[in-house]
Amino acid sequence: MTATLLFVQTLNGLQFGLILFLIAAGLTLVFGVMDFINLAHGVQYMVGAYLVAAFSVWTGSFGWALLLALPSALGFGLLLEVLVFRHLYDRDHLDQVLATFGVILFLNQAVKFVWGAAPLSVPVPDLLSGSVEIASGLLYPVYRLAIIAAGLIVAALLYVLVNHTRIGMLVRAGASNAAMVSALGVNIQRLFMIVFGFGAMLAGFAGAMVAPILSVEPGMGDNILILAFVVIVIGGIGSIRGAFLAALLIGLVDTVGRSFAPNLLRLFLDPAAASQTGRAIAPMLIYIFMAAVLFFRPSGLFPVKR
Amino acid sequence: MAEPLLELRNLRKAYGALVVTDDVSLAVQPGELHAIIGPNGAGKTTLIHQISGTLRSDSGSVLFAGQDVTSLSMPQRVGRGLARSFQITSILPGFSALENVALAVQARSGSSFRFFGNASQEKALNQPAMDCLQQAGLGARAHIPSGLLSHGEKRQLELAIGLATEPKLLLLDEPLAGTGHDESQRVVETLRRLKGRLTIVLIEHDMEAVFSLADRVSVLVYGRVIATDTPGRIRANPEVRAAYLGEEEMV
Amino acid sequence: MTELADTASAPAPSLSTRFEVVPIVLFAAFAAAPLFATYSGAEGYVLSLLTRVMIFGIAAMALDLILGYGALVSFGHAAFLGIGGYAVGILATHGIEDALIQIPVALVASALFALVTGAISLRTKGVYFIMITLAFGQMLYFLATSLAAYGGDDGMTLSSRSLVAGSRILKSDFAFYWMCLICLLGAYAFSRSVVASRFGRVLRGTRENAIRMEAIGFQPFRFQLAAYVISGMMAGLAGCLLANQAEFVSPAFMTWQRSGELIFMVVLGGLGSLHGAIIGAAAFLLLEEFLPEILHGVSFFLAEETRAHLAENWKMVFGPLLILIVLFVRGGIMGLLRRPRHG
Amino acid sequence: MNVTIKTLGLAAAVTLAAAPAMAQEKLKVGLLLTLSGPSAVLGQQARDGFQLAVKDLGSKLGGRDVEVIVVDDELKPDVAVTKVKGLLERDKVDFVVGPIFSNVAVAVHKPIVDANTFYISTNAGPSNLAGKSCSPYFFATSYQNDQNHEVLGKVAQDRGYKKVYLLAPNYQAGKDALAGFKRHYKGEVVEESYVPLNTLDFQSELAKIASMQPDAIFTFMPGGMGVNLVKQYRAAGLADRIPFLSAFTVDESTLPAQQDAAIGMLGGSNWAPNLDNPQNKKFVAAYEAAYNSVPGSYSMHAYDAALLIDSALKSTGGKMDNKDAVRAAIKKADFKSLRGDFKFGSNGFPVQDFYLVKAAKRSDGKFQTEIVEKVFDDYTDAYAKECAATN
Repeated sequence: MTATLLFVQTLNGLQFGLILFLIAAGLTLVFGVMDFINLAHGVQYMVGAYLVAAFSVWTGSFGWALLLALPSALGFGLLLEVLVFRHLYDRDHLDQVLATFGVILFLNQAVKFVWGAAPLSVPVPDLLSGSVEIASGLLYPVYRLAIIAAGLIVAALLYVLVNHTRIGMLVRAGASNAAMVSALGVNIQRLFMIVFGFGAMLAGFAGAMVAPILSVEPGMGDNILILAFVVIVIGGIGSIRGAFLAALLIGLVDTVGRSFAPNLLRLFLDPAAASQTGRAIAPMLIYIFMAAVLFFRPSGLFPVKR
Repeated sequence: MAEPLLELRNLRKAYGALVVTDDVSLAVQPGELHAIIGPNGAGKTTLIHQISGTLRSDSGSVLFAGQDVTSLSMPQRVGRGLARSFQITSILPGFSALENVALAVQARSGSSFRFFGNASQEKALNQPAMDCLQQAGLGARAHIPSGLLSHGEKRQLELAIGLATEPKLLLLDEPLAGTGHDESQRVVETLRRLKGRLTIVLIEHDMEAVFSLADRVSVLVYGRVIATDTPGRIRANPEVRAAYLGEEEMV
Repeated sequence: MTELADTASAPAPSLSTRFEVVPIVLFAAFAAAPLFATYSGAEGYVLSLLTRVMIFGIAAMALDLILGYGALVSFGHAAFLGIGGYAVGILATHGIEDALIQIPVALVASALFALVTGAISLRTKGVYFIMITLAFGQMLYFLATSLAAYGGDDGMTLSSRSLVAGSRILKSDFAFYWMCLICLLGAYAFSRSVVASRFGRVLRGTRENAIRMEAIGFQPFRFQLAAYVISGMMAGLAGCLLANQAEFVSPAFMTWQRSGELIFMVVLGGLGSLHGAIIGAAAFLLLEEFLPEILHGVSFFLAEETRAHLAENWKMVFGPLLILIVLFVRGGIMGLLRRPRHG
Repeated sequence: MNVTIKTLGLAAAVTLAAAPAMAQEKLKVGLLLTLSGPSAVLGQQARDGFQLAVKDLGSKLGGRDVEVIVVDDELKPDVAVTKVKGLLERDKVDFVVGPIFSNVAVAVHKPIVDANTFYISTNAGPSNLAGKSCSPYFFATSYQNDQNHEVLGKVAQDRGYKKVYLLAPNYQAGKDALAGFKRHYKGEVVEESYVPLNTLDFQSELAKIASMQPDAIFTFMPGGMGVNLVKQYRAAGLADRIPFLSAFTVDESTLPAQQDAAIGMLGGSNWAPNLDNPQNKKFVAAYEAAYNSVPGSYSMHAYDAALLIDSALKSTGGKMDNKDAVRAAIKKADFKSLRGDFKFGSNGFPVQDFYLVKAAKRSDGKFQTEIVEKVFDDYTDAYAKECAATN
């Protein structure tokens, strides 16, 4: 395997990791600040993708569709908050899991009801279609670079927002001690709504960004939800910094591990056995990685002090 | 003087730059009621955590009954007769008062890896538990779910649980905290009854109670023991008076 | 100890010998069902459905033992269904078809898996525990999909149900039904005993306040681990039965969704009530089976096409139903049953 | 609560079981298909195809009124087993038609044939059902799973590709697919790459493909995976440089999402919407009018299954009681298949022609696969000789 290939795979891992981060950021905040397990976070990602698909048919432009999809995703998140989630904050985690699972069942079926079971398509915007040549014969799609850029920009914005604004201060304080924040006379209900809506919008944004490269279909949020949970648990619940690092690590472990695990194993095993073992191990890698992290750091990489 | 039951040698605990207990050395004699007092933030609760094994010490050692127990976990120390109560009431609220105590008895009598037989019907557990409840003055409330007990009763229950572990030494972390006047009287009476029958280390803010109960008093200030002596001499100690100045009135 | 501990509202089991209506009615219904099944004229179907209910009842009860009584939320419990199922399937392909060998092998394998993964998982708490058990469940799932010799992702069909001491008695749906009922009763009686025993009391105490338990001299880890192993073995037994019920084993037995469903069964039935777990399993499976028809039935006033549409999209009703149950029925179905008595 | 629900359930069971007494003449067909989850679209195609045929036949099969009972297997084999037992014993169906997925097919095979009920697969054709575990009650109107892959292997061999890159999801069907491809392809396989099931992103494999520069790639990526792969393959600029051979990856169920990205990509099939015969033209037009989408082979197989049942019952005079007679009538396959030539082999699988197909955009803006050339004529699957059943 050449160095260029390794480089390309690293880019791929980075891109996958950043998408995971967009989803995980909202999840970890909602979890950290409100102590609320939101299984329905994955369907908000799906809803983002469906919204952009619907709007791009309507407007004929990905840019406009994205602009419309973001506030819609925000509005949708707030709607869910008012209808369902608000009534669950003071419940125990299991109640939250059960009720938000109900939301998943409903929405997965609802998008099928509205848009049909067949996957939908969103064309890559013309401006960002095509590829750049990284090395001779190795092309890399521009749109993927755009995803990486967008992910990094959002991460930077989040960093500023969380570390250098009043609301960010409240969020951080809320993650380590929610009771204290409400004792300060902050309208905790409104803070929750803001965090929630913001998280939903980020997930929707991630869904919208991947719509042109992945198929938009019912249930697309379910597997990514599990990965997002893996990310926030590795990172330490409530920690944006942890989520960022963990998302990139998971992205890299999954992408790079998948393509290089068989090659590595070939050093110890004969090729047939290596490829067979590699195949068996590849999908387990991220779970092995998570179990290992939790074994040494039972509260994740960046535990938030409680 | 007899060999001390509990001996602390140079215990230290720090959180980063904040040193909470520093070079604490102390000897508790068998049978005495040894009180540890000190202003807020002096490190009293941390010290109890270190003695009981809830917290690991950074350095120093804890000797109990002549043996080094520094590296033992809390349950292991309990097994050797070093029991504790908690400053913030720590009971099993869903269990009846009797069951709270019976569990402690169970910990001391036979294996708990028994999967058959109704534990709540075991006379061998319930009888001693009832005795402990009576000693703590809670006999009449044995079958009330402990979460429904009054605050003072919960403190008494903590004492009963501590007793049921058949300790050689009982560490009591502010047993009077948050109790009303009558309730605190009842707890003090219970302590007075227990005194002499087992060794007690008492951390307490209520100076009246401390000075009426204690055989000896150690004063902890900023993580250091500045004096250990009889209640009378401690009261007269100028250093102690200085440390408490403005903090609260010495009795 | 876990974040769930302080809010989990599972009541201590009733330790009096009070006459208990719910479990008696429940088991009487299971015992009477075969008669009804014969009468219905679709006995194989009715028995098969109820057998499934009982098998998942065992699995849900196993989970309830650690979840309801130990506040340990295992999100990988379907792995044990898989271990039980694969023990039957793999042994059967090698000619060992007797349940008297298969079940002990399944129990030992489940116990070993629980011992190793439990010892690692119990280092963590709360949500971290949920996720690490999920991780182990997923590892086993992917391992099963890579077992090409045993059907890989497609799974494998059993040539017949297990033998019992060389006899083909389980070939009859009735015999198999009774065997499952006996297993369910046995598991229920054993779990009741465990919960009330010295061991169970320590486990329940640990759920309420682990620090207090340490302060009176218990090491919670050992009890939680033992409970995890017991629970895993019970779920492994359910896996053996499930393989025999479907006469089929596949990795689909141990998807994370299946683990989630087990949690829902427990919560739906009411946390910390063993027969509640069985009732939760029954409610979940019967809703899954009949909700389409119920919807079709109650919408008789609509056009046939709309009714078919409604029945096909039954999950759009099932989802909100779950939400409503959580919002308005505290303590699951058992909470609903208990309410009148309390007041 | 439990008791109430159970009684309700049992009551429903009793009522439904009693139903045949009132309408004895109705023929009952159970459709077992995946109708929920990401793969629901395949099940819907099959359901719509079958129901369209029933409608075209005047709501009668073989002269008898017909009741079609549709159940969702949820793609869970153990759930499917229970549902099938419901169809067999509660609804007392005469035929079970379906399913889409092989793991479901394998799981429900035993209960259906044990109940001496005819089982007609409209898609899944796992090798053991074609070979060792074949049964006189099992017929397929589709194909054996390997056959579409064999088409591409033959094409790769005939076109003289020297180096081929193989890509499949890491599960049994994926492994079978690559094995099927290699049955006729004898050139070099530069890499056999397996990705986890439900992989979303193939960028890492595409990078490898680009660096290895094979003469062609062959892949099996059903459903959403196929949509992703095709779009990403196109975006990576590989589509114009390295031929894309695939099976179950570019078809009418995925083309609405792949759209332009898939144009020109090659697949193997036993049929395509533009296959030139009158019955097919009528079918495609009627399907598009009724469901507003282009039918895929899933609906074609289901449509044919209905025609098959119709023809068999016509031959027995609508009677089901003599199973041997029904079987003999089915074996004759006396109907005009949408794919033209059709007959059954000894194992109950079709002996039929296979084509190389290509994704194309029609003048009305919709996408479909179109026939490029016939690759196999009257082709029998590789497992038929292992079948011992006297079918």
